[in-house]
Amino acid sequence: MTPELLIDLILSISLLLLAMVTLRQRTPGDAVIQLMIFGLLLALSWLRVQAPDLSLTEAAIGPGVTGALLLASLRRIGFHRPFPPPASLPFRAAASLGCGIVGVVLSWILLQSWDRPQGLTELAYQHLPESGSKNPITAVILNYRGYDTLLEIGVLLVAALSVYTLAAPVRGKAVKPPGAIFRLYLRMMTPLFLLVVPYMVWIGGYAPGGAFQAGALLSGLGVLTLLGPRPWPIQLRRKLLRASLALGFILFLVVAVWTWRYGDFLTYPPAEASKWILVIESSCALSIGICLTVMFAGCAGWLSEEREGFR
Amino acid sequence: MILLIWLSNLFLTLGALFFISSVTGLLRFPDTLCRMHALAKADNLALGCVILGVVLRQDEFFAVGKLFLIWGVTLLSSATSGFLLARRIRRGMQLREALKK
Amino acid sequence: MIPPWLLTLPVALPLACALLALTLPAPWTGRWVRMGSLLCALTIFPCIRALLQHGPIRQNPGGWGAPLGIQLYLDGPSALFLIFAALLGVGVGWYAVAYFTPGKAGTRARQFLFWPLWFVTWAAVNSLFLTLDLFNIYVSMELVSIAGVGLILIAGSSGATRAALQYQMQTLVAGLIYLLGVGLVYNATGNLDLHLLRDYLEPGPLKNAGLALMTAGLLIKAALFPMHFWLPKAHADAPAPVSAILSGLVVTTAFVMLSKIWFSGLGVLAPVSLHLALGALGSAGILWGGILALQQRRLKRILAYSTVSQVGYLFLVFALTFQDTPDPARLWSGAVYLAISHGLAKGAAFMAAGVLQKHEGTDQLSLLRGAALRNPGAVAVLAVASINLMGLPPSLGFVGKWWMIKSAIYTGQGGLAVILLLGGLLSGAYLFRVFEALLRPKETESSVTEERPAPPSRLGMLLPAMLLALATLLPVLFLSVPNRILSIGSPVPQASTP
Amino acid sequence: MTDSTVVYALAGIWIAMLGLRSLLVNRDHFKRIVAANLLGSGVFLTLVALAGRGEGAADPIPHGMILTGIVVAVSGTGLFLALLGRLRELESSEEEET
Repeated sequence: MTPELLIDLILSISLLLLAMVTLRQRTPGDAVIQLMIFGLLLALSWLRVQAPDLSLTEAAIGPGVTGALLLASLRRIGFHRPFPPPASLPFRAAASLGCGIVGVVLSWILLQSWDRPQGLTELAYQHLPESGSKNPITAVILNYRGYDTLLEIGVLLVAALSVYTLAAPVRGKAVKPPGAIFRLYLRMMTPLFLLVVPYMVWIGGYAPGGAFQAGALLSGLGVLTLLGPRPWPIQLRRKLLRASLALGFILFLVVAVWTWRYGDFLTYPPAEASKWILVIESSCALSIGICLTVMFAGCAGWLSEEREGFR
Repeated sequence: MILLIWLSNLFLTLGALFFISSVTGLLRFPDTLCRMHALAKADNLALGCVILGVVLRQDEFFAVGKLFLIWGVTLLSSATSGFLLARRIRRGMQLREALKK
Repeated sequence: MIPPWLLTLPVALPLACALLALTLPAPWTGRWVRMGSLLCALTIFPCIRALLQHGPIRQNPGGWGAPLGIQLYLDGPSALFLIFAALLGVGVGWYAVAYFTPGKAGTRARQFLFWPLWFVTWAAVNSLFLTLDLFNIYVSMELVSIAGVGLILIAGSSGATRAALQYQMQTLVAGLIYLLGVGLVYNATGNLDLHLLRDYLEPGPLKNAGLALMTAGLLIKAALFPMHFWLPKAHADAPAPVSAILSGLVVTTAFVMLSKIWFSGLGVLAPVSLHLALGALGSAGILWGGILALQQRRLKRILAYSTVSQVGYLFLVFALTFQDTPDPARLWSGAVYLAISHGLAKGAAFMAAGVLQKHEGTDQLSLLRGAALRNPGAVAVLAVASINLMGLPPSLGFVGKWWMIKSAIYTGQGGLAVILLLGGLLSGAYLFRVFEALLRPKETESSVTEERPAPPSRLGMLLPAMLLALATLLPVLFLSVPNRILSIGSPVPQASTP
Repeated sequence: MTDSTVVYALAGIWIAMLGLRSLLVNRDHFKRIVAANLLGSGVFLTLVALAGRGEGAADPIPHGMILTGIVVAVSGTGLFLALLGRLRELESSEEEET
C-alpha cells in the first residue's frame, strides 16, 4: 500500500461518494453546490494523473463557469423547488441494472487490458521542436489537430448565438445594483484578471496553460463585470455584440486561410510556428471568453428580445 | 537548510490543524452566520500557514511571488463573498421575522 | 497538380459565408445568400474533377501525417454525398430567401439567424463526409447537432423549445458516449485514423467495447427507432426550410458516419448480435414510423414520421452485410442511393408543404381539401417527391430498395425483404391518403374565400423544390455516372461492374 | 505510480454510470443536466486515467481531446439551461393567458 496508492484510493472513493451525494440531493440549489464541490475535487485528482493543463481548465470551467451557469439559471427556475419524484420503481430498477452491467463489463475490460501500447506519445514529443511550442498539449490542440479546434470554436460560437438570439427570454429581468464592497472588489480584481489572462495565453507556449484556460478566466472576468455596475450605460447594439461574439472565430479562420500561402490549411512554417500559435491562442481565448460570458447573461435572463442587447 | 525544512514542516502541520478546526467549526456551529464566521477566519489562517510552509521549500523567486498572490486573492475574494452572503442571509432572517409578526 | 488545400475548401467556404451572413447588414442577406450558396456548391466540382482524374485524394490539413494529425480523404461515396449536400444546400438556400418574410422584431432577429446556422451545418456536414479521423467525426457531429438545435429554435414557440431541449439532451449524452468509445479505441490501438485502424483488426476486448459505445452514440444521434421522439415534435411547428435540413441532412449524416466507421474496417469486430440488433431496430423503425404516419392529421407530422420509417431502411444495410452477400458493392451503393434520394425527396416534400402552409394558412389535412386546384405547383412537387418516398420504379429510391431486397433474398433473410416491401406499402398508404385529401375538391364549394395577406412569390419557392424532387428521378436515366463515381475507392470491394 | 491510476479509471467509469442511470430515471430537466455533467466528468476522468497510465510522460493526444470535450460540454450545458429558462417563461406566460 504505497502512499501514492493510498492518496489515489482516498481521492477516487471520495469522488464516487460525492457523485452519489450530488444525485441524492432533493433541491436544485443543493445539487448545484454539490456539483461544484465535485468539480473542485475532480480538478485536484487530475493533478494526480499527470494532467496539469486539464486540472487548470476543469477548475476554471467545472465549478467556475458551469456552476455560474447553473446558479444563474436557478434564479429563473427557483432554488428551493424540490425535484419531482423519479420514474416508477420497475423502470428505476431496470435502469440501475442496465447501467450496472455496463459498468461491470467496462471495469473488467479496463482492469484486464491495463498495459499501455506504444501510443502516439513518442511521436508527439518527437515533433515538438517543429510544432513551435514546448507544451505538448498546446502543440496537439493548435498545431497537430488545429482543424479540430477550429470546428470546436465553431460549436461554442453557435451555442452562444443560439442562447443570445433564439433562447433569449421574452421579458428578461433587470439586475439589482451591487453594493459598495462588490464595486471595490471589482475595481481591484479587474486589473489582476487583465494581467493574468494574457500571461496564461503566453505561458501556454511552454508550460501548463494556454487558450482554453485563459478563455475560462476571461469568462470569469465577464461574469464579474455583468454582476457589477454596468460601465457602459448605452444598449450594446445587437449587431456589435454579435460581431464581437464571432471575432475569435473570424480571426482563427483568417489565420487558417492565410496559411494556405505557406502550403496547406492551418500549416505553420516551423520557423515562425510559435508566432502563429500565439495569434491563434489569443483568438481562441477571446472567443471562449466572450461566448461563455454571453451564455451566462442568457442563462441569467438578462438578454431580452424586445430591447436590443443587454438590459 | 535543515532548519528551513523543519520550519516548513511545522507550518504545514499548523495549517492542517487550522483546516481541521475550521471544518469542525463548520459542522458544530448552530446557524449559518456562525458557520460562515468560523470558515472565513480559520480557512484564511490555515491557507496562510500552508503557503508559508510551501514558500520555505521554494527556490526560485517567481514561484514565491505567485504563491503570495494566491493568498492575497483568496483573502480578498473570501472576504467579499463572505460579506455578500452574510448580507443576503441577514435580509432573509429579517424577512422571516417580519412575516412572523 | 492538386492544390494541397483543395479538400478543405468545401469546409472553409461555407464557414466564411456563415460569418459574413452573421455580420452583414440585414437587407443585404437575400442577395448574398443566393450567391454564397451557389459559390459553396460550385467548390464541389473541382474536387469531383480531381477525383475522376487522379482517383481517391488524400490530404491532411495542418501538414502532419495520419497518426498525429487529421487526414481528409475524398473517395466515390463521399463525393456523391458532397454533391447531395450541395444540391440540398442550394435548394434550401434559394427556397428560404423567398420563404422568410420579415415579421415583428423578435421573429425577424430569429429568422435572420437561419442563414449563419444553415451555412455552419453545411460546412460541418461537408467536413463529416471528408474526414477519416474518429475525433474529428465527434467534433463535426457536435457542430451539426448544436446547429440543428439552433435551427429548431427558430420557430420560437414553447413546443419548439421543448423539442430543442430533448434533442440537446440527446446530443449531449450521445456525444459523451461516442467520446468514451473513441477514447477506448485510441487506447487499444494507439491511433485514431480509420485507414490506419485497418491493420489493428484482430478482436480485443477494449476495441470491441469502444466500437459498441461509438455505435450506441451514433444511433442516438440518428433518430433511429427508440430515440426518435424529438423529430416529430421538432417538425410540428418548425419553418419548412428548417424541416428540410433536419429530415434531409442532419439525420442522414449520422447513418453515413456509422457506415463509414463500419465499412472502413472496424465492422469486422462487431459481433453478429450487434448486426441483428441493428436490423431489428431498423425494421421496428420502419413499421412504427409507417403506422404512426397513418394516424397523423397534419401534413408535416406525416412527413416527420415518414422520416423515422425511412431512417429504419438505412439501418437494414448493417443487418444484410454480415453474411457474405454475392455482391456487397451493389448493396453498399443501394444504401448510398437510398440515403441520398430520401434526403432530397424529403427536402422537396417539406418545401412543398411549406408552400401549402403559406398559401392555405394551415397544414391540417381536413382543411387542405381541394388544395390542388388552388396551388397545383406545390402538389405537383409533392407528387414527384412521393414517387421516390414510396420507392416507385423510376426513382433512385427504388433502385436502392430493389438492390437491398435482392441481397436480402440472396442471403436468405426473407424476413427483411418482407419488411422492406411492407415499408414501401405503408409509405404508399400514408402518402396516398395525403393526395386523396389534396385532390378531392370540397363538397360544399365555399364561394367566398377570405382574403389572406399577399402570399410570397410561389415560383421563387417552388423552383428549388422541383429541382430537388427531379434530382431524385433524373440520375436513374443514366445510372452509370453515379455508379462510376461510387466505385472509385469505395470501401466495399467492387465484385462486378454493374 | 505505475498502476495507481487504475483506481481513477474505475471511479470514472462508475461515476459515468451513476450519471447515466440518474439521467434515464429522472424526468426533471434540471436534475438531468446535473446528471449529464456528472456523466461527462466520469468519461473525462476515465480517459485521463487511461492516458496517464504506465511510467513516462502522459499521452498528450487524449488530453487535447478532453480539453475540446470539456468546452463542447460546457457550451451544450449553457444552451440547455438557457432553453430551460425560456421554456419556464413561455409556459408561465401561457398559463397567464389561459
